[in-house]
Amino acid sequence: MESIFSLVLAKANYAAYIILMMIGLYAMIAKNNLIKKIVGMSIFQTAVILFYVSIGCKKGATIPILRHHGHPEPVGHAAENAGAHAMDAAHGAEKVVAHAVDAAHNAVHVADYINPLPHVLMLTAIVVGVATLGVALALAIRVYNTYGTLEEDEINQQLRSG
Amino acid sequence: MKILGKLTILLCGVLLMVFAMEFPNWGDPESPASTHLSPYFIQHTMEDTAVPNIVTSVLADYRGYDTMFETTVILTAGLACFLLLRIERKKIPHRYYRHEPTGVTLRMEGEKYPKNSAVFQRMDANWVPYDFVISRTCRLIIPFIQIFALYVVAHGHHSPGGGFQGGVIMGASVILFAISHNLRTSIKNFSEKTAALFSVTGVFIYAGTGALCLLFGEVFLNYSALAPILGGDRVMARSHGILVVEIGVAVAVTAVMIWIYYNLSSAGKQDEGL
Amino acid sequence: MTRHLPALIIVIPLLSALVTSGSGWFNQKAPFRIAVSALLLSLLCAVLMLIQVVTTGIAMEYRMAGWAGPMGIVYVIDHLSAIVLVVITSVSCLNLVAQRKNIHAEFKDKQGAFNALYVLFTAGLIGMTATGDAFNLYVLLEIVSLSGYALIGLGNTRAPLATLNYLFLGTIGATFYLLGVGYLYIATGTLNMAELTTMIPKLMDSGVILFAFIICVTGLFVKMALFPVHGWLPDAYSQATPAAAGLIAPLTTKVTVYILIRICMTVFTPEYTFDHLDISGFIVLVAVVTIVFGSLSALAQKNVKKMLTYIIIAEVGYMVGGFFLGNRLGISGAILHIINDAAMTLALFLAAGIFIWKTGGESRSDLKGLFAKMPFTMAGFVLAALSVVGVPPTCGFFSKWYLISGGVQAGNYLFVAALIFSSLVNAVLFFRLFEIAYFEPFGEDEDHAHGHGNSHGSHHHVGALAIKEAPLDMLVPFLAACMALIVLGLYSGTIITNIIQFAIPTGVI
Amino acid sequence: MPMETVFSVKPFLAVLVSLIAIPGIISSRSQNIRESWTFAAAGIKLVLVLSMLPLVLNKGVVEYTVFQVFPNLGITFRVDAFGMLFALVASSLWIVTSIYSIGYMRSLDEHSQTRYFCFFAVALSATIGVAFSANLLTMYLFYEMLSLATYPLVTHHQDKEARSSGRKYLFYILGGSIGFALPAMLITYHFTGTLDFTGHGVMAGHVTSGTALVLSLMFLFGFAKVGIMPMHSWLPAAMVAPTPVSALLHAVAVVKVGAFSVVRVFTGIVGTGVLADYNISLVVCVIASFTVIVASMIALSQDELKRRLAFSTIGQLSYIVLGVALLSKSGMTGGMLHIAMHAFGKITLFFCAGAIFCATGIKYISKMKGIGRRMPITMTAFLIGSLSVVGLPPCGGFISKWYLVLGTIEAGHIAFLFVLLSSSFLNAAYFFPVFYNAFFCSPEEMLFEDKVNEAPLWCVVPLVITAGISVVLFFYPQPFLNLAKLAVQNVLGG
Repeated sequence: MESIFSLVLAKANYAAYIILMMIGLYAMIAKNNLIKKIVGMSIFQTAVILFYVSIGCKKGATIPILRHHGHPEPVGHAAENAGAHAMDAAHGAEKVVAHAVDAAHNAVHVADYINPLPHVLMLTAIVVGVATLGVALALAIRVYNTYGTLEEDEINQQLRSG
Repeated sequence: MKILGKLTILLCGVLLMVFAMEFPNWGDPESPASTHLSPYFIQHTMEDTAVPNIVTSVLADYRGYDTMFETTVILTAGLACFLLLRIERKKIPHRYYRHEPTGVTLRMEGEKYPKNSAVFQRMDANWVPYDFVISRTCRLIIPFIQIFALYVVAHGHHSPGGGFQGGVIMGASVILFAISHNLRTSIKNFSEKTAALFSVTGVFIYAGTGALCLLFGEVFLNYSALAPILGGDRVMARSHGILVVEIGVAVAVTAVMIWIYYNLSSAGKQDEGL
Repeated sequence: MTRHLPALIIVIPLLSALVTSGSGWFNQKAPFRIAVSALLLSLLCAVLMLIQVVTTGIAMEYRMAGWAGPMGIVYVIDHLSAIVLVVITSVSCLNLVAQRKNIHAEFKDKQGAFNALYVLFTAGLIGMTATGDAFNLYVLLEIVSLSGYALIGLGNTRAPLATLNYLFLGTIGATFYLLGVGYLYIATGTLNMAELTTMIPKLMDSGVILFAFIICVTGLFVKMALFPVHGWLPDAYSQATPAAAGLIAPLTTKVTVYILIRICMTVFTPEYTFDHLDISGFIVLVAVVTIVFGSLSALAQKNVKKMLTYIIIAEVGYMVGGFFLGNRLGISGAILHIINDAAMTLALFLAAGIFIWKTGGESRSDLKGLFAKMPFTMAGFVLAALSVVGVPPTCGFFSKWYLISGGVQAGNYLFVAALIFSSLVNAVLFFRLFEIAYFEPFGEDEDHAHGHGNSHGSHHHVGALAIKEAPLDMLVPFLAACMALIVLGLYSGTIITNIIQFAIPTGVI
Repeated sequence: MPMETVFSVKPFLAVLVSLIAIPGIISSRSQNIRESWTFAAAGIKLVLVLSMLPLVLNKGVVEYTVFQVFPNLGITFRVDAFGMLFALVASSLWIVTSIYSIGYMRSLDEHSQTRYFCFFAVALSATIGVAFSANLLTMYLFYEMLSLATYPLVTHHQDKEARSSGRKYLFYILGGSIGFALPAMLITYHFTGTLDFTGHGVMAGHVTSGTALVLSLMFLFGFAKVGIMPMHSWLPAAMVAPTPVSALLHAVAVVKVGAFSVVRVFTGIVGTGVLADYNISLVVCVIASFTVIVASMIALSQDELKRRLAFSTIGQLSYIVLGVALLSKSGMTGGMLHIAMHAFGKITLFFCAGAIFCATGIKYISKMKGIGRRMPITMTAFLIGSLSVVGLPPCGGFISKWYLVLGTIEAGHIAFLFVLLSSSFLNAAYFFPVFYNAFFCSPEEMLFEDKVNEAPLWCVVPLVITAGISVVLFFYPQPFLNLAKLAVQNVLGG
């Protein structure tokens, strides 16, 4: 019993996103009011954002901003090497691990920083969510102008009788 | 419908949960996501781009191409709202203005209005009075919000922030102005055409920077090609390039936010509003 | 310069969309011109790339921002994407030219916004086709969706509601895809398609990969309107203005099918999709249901545009079913049908646009007497219809040929029967229209026409015989599209042997 | 036996020439210019076909591939004896029919004549295309093209009756070709990997007996233009067309394309070996015999002349199928020869029907009493045509029927001999009353006054020509007979 509990706790982030997502999906399917549906859609999208961001999480790590950047040496050092590095940017995937060992002297510990990639991706997803929301609201206004209501059953009634 | 919906939802939820059990634990440092690609970014951001904020460097450089389209998505939303909602304002044959000190009402033909608008007050049914305290307070705060927005944009290299965040704050400040006064005043200060042109310009700064790299013989968006213009070596050029595109993003986001607000709040009439 | 083609093909429309949108505030003629020239340049890039890929036989790779492989975003132009790019750019360009008058009439002083969204939509499709990054695909998918909502939502009074429903389902589809990509990312740690291909064989038995597959494919099914999640398509497409419908109807579903093929073959390998998973049979069954349902629903429609939209649904069934047959013939047929169906749908919707332009109505009875009135338009329409029915030498016949052969080879006679059935229904559908256009004299009421039914004299009056063709700038692109149907048909052997054959992994027999 | 194969563009040109004439027909300013385009195309077509005749008679073959649409399958033309036989019939009769069309259409002042001549040209292109096709795909292509091109011709009057007939026409023809022939073709391609017509068929060794039977029947019913029952009822319906259309298309082009296709597929794709080994031929013979007898009986009961002719055609087409399915040398020769002989006879009859309609406006046999006195030339031609169709000397029809009868004996199926003979009696029974009534009726029964005269010259000349050819073919059947014999040689060997 305890093991199941700890298992669920260890995956709590997934449970959270799934519950949130299902709430959104339910609102989109079952709600009658178009604005409520749009709200549901937002929740639905936000759930995925939560999911992604939780992937990036790493125990014992902090936000992905390097702490020692104020120090002149690493920057200068990096700047010297940078020309070469920027040029052969074509590191293969397998080289990445090698670099992790190789660049240990840079004093940047991978374990100290959380994974930045999901954050970047989610910035995009947030923007997409906002954009979709905007367009959805614009359409809802058009619907309201046409039918004078945002309740779906009333609109359907008008469509059937009209 | 509701029962069916609930059943579907329940089924989906259980299914998702079952498969989620195979996922690595929350915060597991050994998960593929944390071990495969992210170490590269964490370790190389300084030597590649000289930007300590890894999110910024990934956002605007490694995956800068994505971000360009992200900005385009915003612009698309702005265009979409405009296209869907905007209605041409009916030409109003004449308007009435009251001269505040004397109480005399004037009738003005066409779109002309008295220049000295502090003394003249337009009269029409749609006009919404706004509260003196709120409007003055907001006028007081707004400059600080805007300065903070600029800070967020400019300091995105070293702290959480960047074009999107700064742009949204900047946009919010204008929207706050529109709310605290009214839409008409806001449009008088920052017209729809300006908003539209700024949003295009913002994206153009981004895409244009990328295209400039093409002209310099490098691949699209490779800012290191811009070293001759931006100064510094190729790595610093990347850092500067990131700043340039972040500014573009900020301009675009600010303008689109305002543009969408104008259209949504007035249902496209761009006259009165909230 | 050739090196930069994969970037130019999308950067040119993107930049020009910005200029277009800006110029709309100053001039109402410039946006159209800029848009057309940008699309022409894009088409040129696509053709050049196709030539290069075919002659060298090597896929072109382009590293955006100079970052390779999994770190950055790469564009990959291989045989498959090159041909689809040509299709996208040419359809988009042709439709825009053909719809000039429509656009001017519909969007009087929103030329800038409309043309910009039009070009952005095309750019998004181009990007979706060319990208080698699973997440970048999502971003571009959203650009396509958002601009699509705007273009469709501008139709008649019912359009906003239909579009809102489309938006809800489209968002669910896209978000499912995003979630699937997230699952892939959790399991592999990468977003690059090429790297995913190498990693997935090691993770064949992983439940996460399985679920990622299911979610991705489900999301795409929603986006391409496969039965039973097709509901949004007929309403949305039939309410759109002709200019928008002529762009969106031929391309959206087809490019989504392309994405499906790309995801199944490049990301999840064919071994995984066809051999490891045991769902092909089920999906073909769903496709069969889609075909039958689409055809029967089309039969029930009185509105010409709505009828066409149901045909689109049936055609989606063709492609999905053909692909999931899992053999070389079926997949070739599906890919060939992407090309052919784009051309056919374009021709049909252009024809519908001309009818609406000339008669003002879009129901079946508005076609009365058009054979006498617009012989050239109707000739083109007949050609397009025959292509949909699958009569040689039009292109529809040849893709159907491969699809049916694939079905026979896979022993899936249900799919074969569905295709034959759909062809027959299409024949009925279109000949019903032809009968109206051929037998019922122009501009007479129903009962009045019947009264004159048997006398030859009624055909001699001036109104019925005077030819009043559509304006030339509508007619010429339309006829070009119709000619393309024949050319594509006659050269389908060349397309298969030189392009599509290389687009299918050698492992697929 | 090595055959000389010549690669030449001529077959393609022969197909194309009438298509090329279409822009000319459309853009012509006057009727005469328009008709001269038609004649020019028809003449060039005949010359092109004739120019290949000597080579074919010397057992040569002309080949030309236009498009390679599949790796081992293209749109390819191949002229051999059988194809030449059919092309010769079709292209020579086009000229005659064109003359007749002018007379008919102008005297009745039909509308949309330009459209009529256009689609006529397309139909002829398609017919020659079928005749010269080298594989099933090419044949299918032109077969469909013919179906569609004839639709506006059949429904030329654009009235209610034409509409329902046109619907029936397309339902059977397109339904058959898409529903049966197309899948059969694809399945054949799947099993054999080729669709080329060869001397001995391509199915042998690739399919089981059940599959072969099903495929053969799918082809037989799929090519519905051959009018095998129960796929026949489009043919009487299609008689609403103007008579020249009925004449050329429903005595020559359309129905014969059906018969030609079936014969071609049976010999070139299924193969005589397979037909014989799996007893498919017997099944086909029985179906064809049934059609022969039943169609003749129905013809007896028809009062409208064109409908009677239509049912007669249905019966006669099955002769061709029957003859080929007998698989004996004479039977096949007779079947193939019947394509030509029946064409000349039946077109004469249709021309006569049209001429009567032109001159008097009468369609029904019961109202034609005494018409022979007023229109002697027409009715004499009608007699000759009838004789040819019934199969009596001195007409060409006798020769083909003679070979058919020989074929049944050769094949050892005496039952089919009786089918042929009884059918001939029935043929006689439904044709001779027409003729008898026209000439031999008492003056008080005569329904025509003096003012009725022969149809216009443009109408009469063609029917005299075709009647004349029917007679000539009895005495000099060599060109067609040789071609048919050559074709049989290709199929059966030896």
